[in-house]
Amino acid sequence: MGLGLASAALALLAAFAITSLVLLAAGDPVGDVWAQLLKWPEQRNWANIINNACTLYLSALAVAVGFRMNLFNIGVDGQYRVAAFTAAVVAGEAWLPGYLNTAFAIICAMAVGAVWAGIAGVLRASRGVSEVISTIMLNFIATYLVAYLLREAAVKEEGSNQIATKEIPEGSWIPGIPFGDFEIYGFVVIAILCGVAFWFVLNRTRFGFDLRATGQSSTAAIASGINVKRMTLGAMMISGAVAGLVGLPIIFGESHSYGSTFQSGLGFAGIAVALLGRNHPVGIALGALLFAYLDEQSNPLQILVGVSPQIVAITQGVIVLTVVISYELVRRYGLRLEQREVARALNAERTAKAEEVSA
Amino acid sequence: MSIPATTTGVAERPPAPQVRRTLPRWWPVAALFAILLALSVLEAVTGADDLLSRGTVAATLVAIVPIMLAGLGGLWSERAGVVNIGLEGMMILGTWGAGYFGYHYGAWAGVAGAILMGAVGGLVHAIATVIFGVDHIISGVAINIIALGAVQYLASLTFVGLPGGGQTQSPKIPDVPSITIEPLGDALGKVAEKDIFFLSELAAVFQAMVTNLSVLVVIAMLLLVLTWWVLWRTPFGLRLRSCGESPAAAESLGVAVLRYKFVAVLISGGLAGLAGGFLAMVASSNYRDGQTGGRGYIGLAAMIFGNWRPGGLLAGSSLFGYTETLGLRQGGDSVHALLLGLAVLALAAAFWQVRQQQHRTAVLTGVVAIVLGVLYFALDEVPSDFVNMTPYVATLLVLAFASQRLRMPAADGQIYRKGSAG
Amino acid sequence: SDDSNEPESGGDDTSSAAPTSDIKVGMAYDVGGRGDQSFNDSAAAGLDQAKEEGLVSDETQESEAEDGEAESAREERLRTFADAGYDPIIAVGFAYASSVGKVSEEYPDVHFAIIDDQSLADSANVASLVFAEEQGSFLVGAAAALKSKTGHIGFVGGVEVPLIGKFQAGYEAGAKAVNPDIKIDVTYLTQPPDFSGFGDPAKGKTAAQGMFDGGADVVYHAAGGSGGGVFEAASEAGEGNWAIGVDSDQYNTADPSVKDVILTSMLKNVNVAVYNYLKEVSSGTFPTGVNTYDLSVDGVGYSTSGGFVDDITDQLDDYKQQIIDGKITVPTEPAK
Amino acid sequence: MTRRSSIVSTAPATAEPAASSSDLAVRLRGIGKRFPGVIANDDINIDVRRGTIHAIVGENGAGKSTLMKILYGVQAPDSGTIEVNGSEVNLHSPSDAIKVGVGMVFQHFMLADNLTVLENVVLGAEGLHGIGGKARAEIQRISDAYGLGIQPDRLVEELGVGARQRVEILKVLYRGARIIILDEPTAVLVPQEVDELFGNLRELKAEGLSVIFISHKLDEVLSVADEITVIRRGTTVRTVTDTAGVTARQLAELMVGSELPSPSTEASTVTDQVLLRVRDLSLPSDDGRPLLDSISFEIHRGEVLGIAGVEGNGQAELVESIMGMRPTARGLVEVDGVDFSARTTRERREDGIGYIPEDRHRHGLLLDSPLWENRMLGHQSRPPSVKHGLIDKGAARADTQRIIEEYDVRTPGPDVLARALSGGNQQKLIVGREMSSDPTLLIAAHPTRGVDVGAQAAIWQHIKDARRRGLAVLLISADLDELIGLSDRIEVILRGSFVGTFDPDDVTPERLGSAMTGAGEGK
Ligand SMILES: Nc1ncnc2c1ncn2[C@@H]1O[C@H](COP(=O)(O)OP(=O)(O)OP(=O)(O)O)[C@@H](O)[C@H]1O
Ligand SMILES: Nc1ncnc2c1ncn2[C@@H]1O[C@H](COP(=O)(O)OP(=O)(O)OP(=O)(O)O)[C@@H](O)[C@H]1O
Ligand SMILES: [Mg+2]
Ligand SMILES: [Mg+2]
Repeated sequence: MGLGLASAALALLAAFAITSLVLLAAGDPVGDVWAQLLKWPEQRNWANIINNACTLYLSALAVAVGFRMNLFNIGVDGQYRVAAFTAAVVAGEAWLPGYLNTAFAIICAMAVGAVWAGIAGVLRASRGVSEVISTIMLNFIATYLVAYLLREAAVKEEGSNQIATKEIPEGSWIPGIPFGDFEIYGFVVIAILCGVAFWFVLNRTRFGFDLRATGQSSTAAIASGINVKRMTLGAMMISGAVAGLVGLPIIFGESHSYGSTFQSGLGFAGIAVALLGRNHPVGIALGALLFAYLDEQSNPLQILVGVSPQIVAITQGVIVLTVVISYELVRRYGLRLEQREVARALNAERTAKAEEVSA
Repeated sequence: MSIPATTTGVAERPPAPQVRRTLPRWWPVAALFAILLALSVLEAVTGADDLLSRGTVAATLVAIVPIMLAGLGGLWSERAGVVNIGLEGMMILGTWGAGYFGYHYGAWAGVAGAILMGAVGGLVHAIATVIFGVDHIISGVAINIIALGAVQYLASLTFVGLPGGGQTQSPKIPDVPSITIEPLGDALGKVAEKDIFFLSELAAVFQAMVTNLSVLVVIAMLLLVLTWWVLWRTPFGLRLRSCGESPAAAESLGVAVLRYKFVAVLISGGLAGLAGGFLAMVASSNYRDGQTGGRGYIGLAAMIFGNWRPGGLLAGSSLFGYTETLGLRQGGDSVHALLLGLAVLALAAAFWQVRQQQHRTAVLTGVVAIVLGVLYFALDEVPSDFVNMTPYVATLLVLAFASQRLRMPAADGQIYRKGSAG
Repeated sequence: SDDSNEPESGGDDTSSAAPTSDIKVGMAYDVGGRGDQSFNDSAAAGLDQAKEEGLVSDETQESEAEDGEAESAREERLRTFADAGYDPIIAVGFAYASSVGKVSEEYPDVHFAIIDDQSLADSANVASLVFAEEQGSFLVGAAAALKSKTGHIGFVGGVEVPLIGKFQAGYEAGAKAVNPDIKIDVTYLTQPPDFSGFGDPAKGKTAAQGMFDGGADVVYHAAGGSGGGVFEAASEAGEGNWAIGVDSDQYNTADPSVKDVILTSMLKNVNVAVYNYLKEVSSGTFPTGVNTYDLSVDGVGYSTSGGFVDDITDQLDDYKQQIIDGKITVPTEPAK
Repeated sequence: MTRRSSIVSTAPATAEPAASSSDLAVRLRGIGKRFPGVIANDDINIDVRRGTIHAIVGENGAGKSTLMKILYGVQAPDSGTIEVNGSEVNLHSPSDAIKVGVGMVFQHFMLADNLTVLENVVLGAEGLHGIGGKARAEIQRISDAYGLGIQPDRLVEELGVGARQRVEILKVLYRGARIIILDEPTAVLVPQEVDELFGNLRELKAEGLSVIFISHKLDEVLSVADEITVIRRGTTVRTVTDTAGVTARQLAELMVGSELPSPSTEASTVTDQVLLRVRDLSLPSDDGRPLLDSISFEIHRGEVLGIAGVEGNGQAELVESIMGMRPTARGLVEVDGVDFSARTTRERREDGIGYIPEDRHRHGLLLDSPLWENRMLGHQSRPPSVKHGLIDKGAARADTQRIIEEYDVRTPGPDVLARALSGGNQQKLIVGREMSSDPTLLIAAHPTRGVDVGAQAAIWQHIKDARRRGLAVLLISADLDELIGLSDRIEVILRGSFVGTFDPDDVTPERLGSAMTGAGEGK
């Protein structure tokens, strides 16, 4: 635990140093940049950070489900796109009243996400197609499919050049949670529940055990009676279902429709966050907050300091790398410590024996 | 991890004297001609005349190269056992390198700059995965993030204020030379215009190859051949591949596994960088933010599609480049025509599967064939979104039918630590 | 105004000339920002002109959007400007519509302008600067049809969004007005949320090549930075093939090697809109409501540089007058 | 050179120089090696004379492999010196070792499956004869000279274990090694192959090469070795120079450091109640040639049916088909009168089949999970570990502790990762796990492979005890003594069919061996 903290601290420090070096080399004002990045965020910014962390968290959770089973779901991007679009259309049509409508839309989104990911799952389970490749392809396909459907389903507001789905009736919005003078997405609660469920299912249920076992050794899993194909499909679909939630905080808490400027790229950010959080729900939460914090704090860099905010993308990537590297270094250091202790214990034993003999 | 000596298991089959049908060595050439013939027939039947025009072939060549070079990068690194999902990032670095060095020091400096920048990405990946033993996927993802941020940051530092430059683009880069063999091109052109079945199409294909062909395209193709030769015909290549198949065995025979992996990943980065450079210099004429458009991932897909082999990689990139080009050109018509071709192909596959006693798959394939056929006759033209989907759907379909024959290097993606032999 | 004042490319460095105004402008660009040789650049030119003429302070500040960013990022950008004392704040591009809507309510004393959107027409502190792209496109469509020998022309759209649909609709209407049987190829390079179609000359070139190979001899692009590829394709297609530029007079900005194929450009004078807006601001009134830039105010139009359309200007100007007079109503959405 | 007639022979401590060092191929002094938490080697002293076969024996985890890896430069020793041919050497990598003429065949094959034999052999030694025709000719020459029968252009994955073993030896010879280390080369070979191997070794010896040979099969060791060194807990306890004067039993006692219990032959417990009935079990392969061809047999309660066969003749497929791991298998599998043919692996396990897989790393364990989770593997649908789909960690740990105690698994506790256990201890855990659900049928594939004599006896005892309680056992083993000792009946499998039935009371390993290779006749 102590070593774990040490490795995290080491990583952040290294990322800090590397970023500073880059800034120095470029001749940008290092001090000003850090002053802006490390400035205590205002309440409004905190609200933004938590909101953005919420979507990142769900995305990373979706990725992590796959990772735990050795499945690399690169397709969260496409999955959340088709799912968010579905949710917006379903909720916008409002076939059901109030929160029933919300719940139904969420279920539809999860189902669509699951099915979309399930395509990759089926291909992997039945045809042995690498899910890395199939999900990348499905991302592109999702993009075009949703673009097409959006144009078909869109309503255009008078005078606007945006197109979006029909607005969701107000009774089906998910109300925000008061946060000082501001509000954060009510969906944060659902995200936290997802994290808890993730932990519980993986660590406390037989299904979770089967999933982890398959991830560790598919051959051992088969021999133990696990239907690996079904697990592959199942894990992929669960991952997709969680991915289906990613866009929903925005849909139900902010935009109330799906439009052409809907946030993209959350799936890829989720991969980084999942890796950063070591596929553990608490770690992922910290990672999501860190990424959201950096994004939020870097936004005004151009305006206030005159430095491209892209510098934090470098920082974020470097953090992912340094975290894993420092974890590895700390692990090796721990091993060496242990080794030295064994040696010492042995020597003590020997001298004790020698004394016994001479006595 | 120790490597169990036993051969039995679920995945591994016991030694069976395999009846390997040995195809003649020239089968790829024959296959190529068969495909060209099929496309000619399709042109004749459907009247979609852009399937094999000179323009299509020329644009396809340009579309193939970046994907192929990226895939070649993936091939080098994965053959040495290092998964390189960071190709996309290394390509991105390459686009900037081409833009910066190309603008300031000329076309060839741009090429060198692209390779160099890609290799820098490779260096980071090599340090992380080979020296520190970081998970390959993690490192690759991190590199993609870093590279994207880095070039956007670099662009804002280096291109803003230059004529035609800005946050998201470089000024125009000088061109690398192109080759045109005029008399031959003209002669072929005449044949191509005559509308003789198959012959005209063939002429168009060859005409595209001798007209205005960028030197970089030629270099890229040579790199493909060179890769094959180095990896499969030299001791260096054997050692490098052994690191991807069984690093423990390689180390037990005195191969400096980590060094080979390191070098392989560096080369991988350089090739990916060149792929990016090609995008900036040949496919277009300046660096642009977002120029790679996921081609690094697609290169990876093409490599897997190609069974981790140069020839297969070329086939995979061609499939991709071709369908992408069709979509952008007279997409609606061409892709519409392809539907018919696919329907016939699927039907044939279904019959073959029936003969192979695979009835369930046969039914599935048959349904696919019917759906495609119905679509062909129901639509006059394929809507643009679906046209754009074509390369991805095609890849997915082909993988679905061919992936069981794929075999990746046995130790691909595994972290190797020195002293793990035995 | 002071002619010795050099144009400023953003940044807050104190220029040699003393500021003649204390109006600090905040510019929030769309993806691509200053230097995209397209839409954002055009807006920047308007700002530069205003600065040059001392209408606004040299202390302007600029920032640009990122691809696929969160709504809150756009809002925060505007808030940062407002908090730092910039007023007015110009949002370049329709993507800012809802952010401007939200932030303008939070800062009722700060003035905003948004380009290409009029959904905030009722806001007390927002000016909407919109263009009749379809009208300008109508004219170049007519030009294309008049110049085409094959009766076959093309349109390359950058990203398939309604805004670009206006360009397409106008172009098609103009071409059909001249030649009802004309064949028009249409290709969009990408679909949202992939906005790379505005910055991928390689795709633009391939698409245009396809059209030229297929028999089209004039291709109009509304594809931002991808247009360079369209010009190259036209140039490679050889004598008698033309491309039509967009937004600014691209004959003046394109690479010299492709100048000769740029028949005309559809002018969308974002710079004029920005400049006019700032001029009014400097005179003490903050415009609000919808400011439409159409043919009647020369907010859109066509260019004549190169002299390639000299033989048809009469006909084009005739169409122009008919549109201004309301005799022709140009559709804003392409026919299905 | 003095011949001593007692096993109480020299321990080549530094005090007593065994032979003039010019006579020595290898001389190890005071070798020590620590791993985190383990002392693998501690003050090891060994002399290997030129032109001899020197065997090294010891319990699982005694440190034999580690020592050999040190001699081959894979791992660096923490202390001690190595002399090769009289001069001290510093080995930093296998290439250093190869340079001084040391070659090693590892306990686990070091072959790249997807490369050809030629490529595997020339790898790292391309400088000798290139990688093309000359190398091929040289391989052919060596293969012919030693009768290895190797085809250079086949993919290694197509080879059987015996052939792989020979490729490994060829790799060493190709490099011109004068000192050859063989780490448990016979574990996977049938008697005929072992004899062939020993023939090869004697030939090498005759040419003046030195062979270091590790094995758990002590009678093999006695038959082939000139000298034997026993290692216990990382230190050399004794070197026996007169192999005629020791018995396997005495060696075993040296290894474990105490008296061994004698394995008692037991009365048959076979009942007349059929427990497992297999009818016409067939398994097609991709190329049409059946992997299993209409196999039928029965096992009664209290009966052990042994299956003998050369590896790769369908044993693994038979086991996996009965376990339901082969979806394409056709035929009837009936347990206790209930048709199991349509059941999944999990259902078969739940309904009373215990399974000891032959490859524990691939099929038996989650190496990176703690032991208590490994206790659940294959039993995750049953108490005590899992109740109502939820994991009961406490119960799982408690039951793991029980197995640790009952089966003498040497581990600090149930929270240790499986990877940290030595092979023998991993095997004991698996046996304990599979016995703990009181199966009615146990399918045991090579239950004691690579396990030392002490642990072997314990595992046999557990199987015998269960048999007495009515357990039916399907036993697959390459160790013919084990088969004969444990089975009530032996079937020989050859190319996917049963080709002969033997009564263990009147069969010799040699007769079994010839039936297995198709040379002999079944009854
Ligand atoms: N790389 C390693 N890391 C940690 N511990 C190791 C490593 N290699 C061996 N050990 C430990 O060293 C000890 C000796 O192992 P070694 O493999 O040499 O035994 P062995 O005598 O060959 O046993 P076996 O008969 O099972 O092959 C064991 O306790 C093992 O756990
Ligand atoms: N990479 C490693 N990290 C930690 N321990 C290791 C490692 N590799 C091997 N070991 C140790 O080596 C020991 C045995 O390793 P080895 O692979 O030689 O034998 P095995 O296959 O487990 O057993 P056996 O040969 O008896 O069947 C294990 O106890 C384990 O602790
Ligand atoms: Mg060993
Ligand atoms: Mg061992």
